Amino acid sequence: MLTAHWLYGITGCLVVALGLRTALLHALLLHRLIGINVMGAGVFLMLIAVAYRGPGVAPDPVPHALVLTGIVVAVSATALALALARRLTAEQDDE
Amino acid sequence: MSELLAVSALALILSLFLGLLRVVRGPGAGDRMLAMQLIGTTGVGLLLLLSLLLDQTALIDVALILALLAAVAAAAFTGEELETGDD
Amino acid sequence: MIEVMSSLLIVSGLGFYLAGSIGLLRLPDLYSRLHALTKADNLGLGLLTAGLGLYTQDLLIALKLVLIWLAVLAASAASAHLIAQHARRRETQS
Amino acid sequence: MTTSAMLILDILMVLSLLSLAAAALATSDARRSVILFMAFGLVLALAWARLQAPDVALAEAAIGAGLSGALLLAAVGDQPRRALTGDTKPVHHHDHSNLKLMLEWTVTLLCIAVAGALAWALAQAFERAPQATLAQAVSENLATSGVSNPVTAVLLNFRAYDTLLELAVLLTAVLGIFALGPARPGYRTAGPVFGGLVRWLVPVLILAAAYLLWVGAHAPGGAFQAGATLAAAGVVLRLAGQRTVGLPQGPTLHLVIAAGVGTFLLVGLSLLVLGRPFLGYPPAWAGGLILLIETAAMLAIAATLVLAFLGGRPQPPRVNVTGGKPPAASISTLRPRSREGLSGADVPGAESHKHFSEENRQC
Repeated sequence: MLTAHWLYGITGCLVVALGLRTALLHALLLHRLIGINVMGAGVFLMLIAVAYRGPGVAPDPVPHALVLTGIVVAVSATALALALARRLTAEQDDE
Repeated sequence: MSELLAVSALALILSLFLGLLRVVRGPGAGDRMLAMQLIGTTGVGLLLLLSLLLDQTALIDVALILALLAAVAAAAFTGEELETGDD
Repeated sequence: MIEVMSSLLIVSGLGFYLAGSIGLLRLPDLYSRLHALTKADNLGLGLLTAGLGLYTQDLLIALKLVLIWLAVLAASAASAHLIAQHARRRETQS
Repeated sequence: MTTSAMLILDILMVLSLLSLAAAALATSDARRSVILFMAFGLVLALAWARLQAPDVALAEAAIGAGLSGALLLAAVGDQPRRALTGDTKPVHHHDHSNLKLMLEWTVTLLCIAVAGALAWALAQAFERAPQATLAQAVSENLATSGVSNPVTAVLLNFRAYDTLLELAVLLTAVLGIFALGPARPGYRTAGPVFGGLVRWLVPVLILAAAYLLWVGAHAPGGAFQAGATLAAAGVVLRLAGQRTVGLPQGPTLHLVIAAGVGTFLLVGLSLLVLGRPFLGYPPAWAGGLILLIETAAMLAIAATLVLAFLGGRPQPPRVNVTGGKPPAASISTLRPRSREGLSGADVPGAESHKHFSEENRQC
């Protein structure tokens, strides 16, 4: 019985729920953004947990590649969102 | 010896957990960043232990990157931004 | 013999780590916590890398371990200074 | 003994992850939230290491624990207590507290349902036999891929299309950031301690990036990790008050940003002309072609992430002289700029001279 992948996988599910709740409910843009990032991290946890094959066995490389791509895309999407938020503030200040 | 490594890893994650308590508690942002430095160093130690325990030499590279990027995070925290206009 | 030596080094390194973490939790303010932090960085990781290097008996890995220790040493000294300076500046401003 | 120690380690790790995620999202203080999120990223990197995903751990150590924290911290410092951190257009109906409570409960229940559905999907995935997955196909074809690290083989050979499109996504993000206006004003010039840190950290980060790029063919590493590490060097330079942060200016910069997608397409189309499938490398050349694409991708990723940290189009050294700017830039250049911006604007050599004198003062 491999417990590690269940442990991390279920944690992933819970982290997704936590992030999703903040992304939907929080009033502040930055917190929503962090919520979305946390949600992404939860998905990554699930994927890596699925790839895990137990100690001493080579894990599945395909989810690893997916997560690697996901991390880089997430950070650039966050940067774009932050730039948008900054522009939004500047526009509101001008009014 | 692998028992010793496993128990050491356990001790380090306990140490990390204690450091995390300080990150959560604060009270100031400076206290949190200081605690981040400590858990960064603890993370480096844990990665080194795991690299031997799981027989994955690559984790030593991860430890190096983590050590270098911890300094980047501290620099980002303390960097003083210039004012935009002259207000 | 080497195994005993490396175990001893690793365990004493862990002691400094735990002392650092407990100090970070128990000491009253930022500046005294700074003091706890340096023990973990310098001695904790130093002893741990020494122990692990001795254990692996691999020159390349031992070299990398020394490199990591030096990086952490230099980085943490600078960043602890910067964080304390930052906190001090905040204090004097307000 | 070892297994039970590992089990306790796993439980502590998982508990840290959950409590850090909850704490980061529960607080309404932006800076606290960001620092807790950085701690979350750090523990996540350890979790990837524990789950034998060293490639992912490398990327997370560089991005999750470092770069994205720097990005968010810069954003917090950017607009203190404003749109990002103070309230903008209200999302909640402040005056209808009953309605708000109902909304909160509905969303919470929805999130619990999502978690349940995900757990069910996870159980399905775990039940599938490992042989039925793509892992088998990867290990069977690894010998012809040109590299021996399976993750690099998937990213740059078997699923090269995905990586090409990912680089296109990054390019789109940069274009979006460019379109939104000029970069933030930058940082005060580093003091002696920070200056000392920069002097060794930047070269070491660049060396580490080169190492990761090279080692990626046969061990964990590759373009993404190397690009992120290289970007960290740029971020440090920026934080130390450097304006150009080592990025090239003008058309060369555009070339670097497009290098990832461009090289990828060029290789793919050349192969088409030679009668091979798009991005179907001949096994004999695969190693070299992958290294070529990865080098270009590393430069593009690093430039993208540094520009993401700048938060906009980098300011040209001479703002006033060049005409015909796009509207967004001209609006902002009309505004009174900081003293540094003005002094650097008129005299072309002023910028470099200023840095030089400041460097001298540090010594």
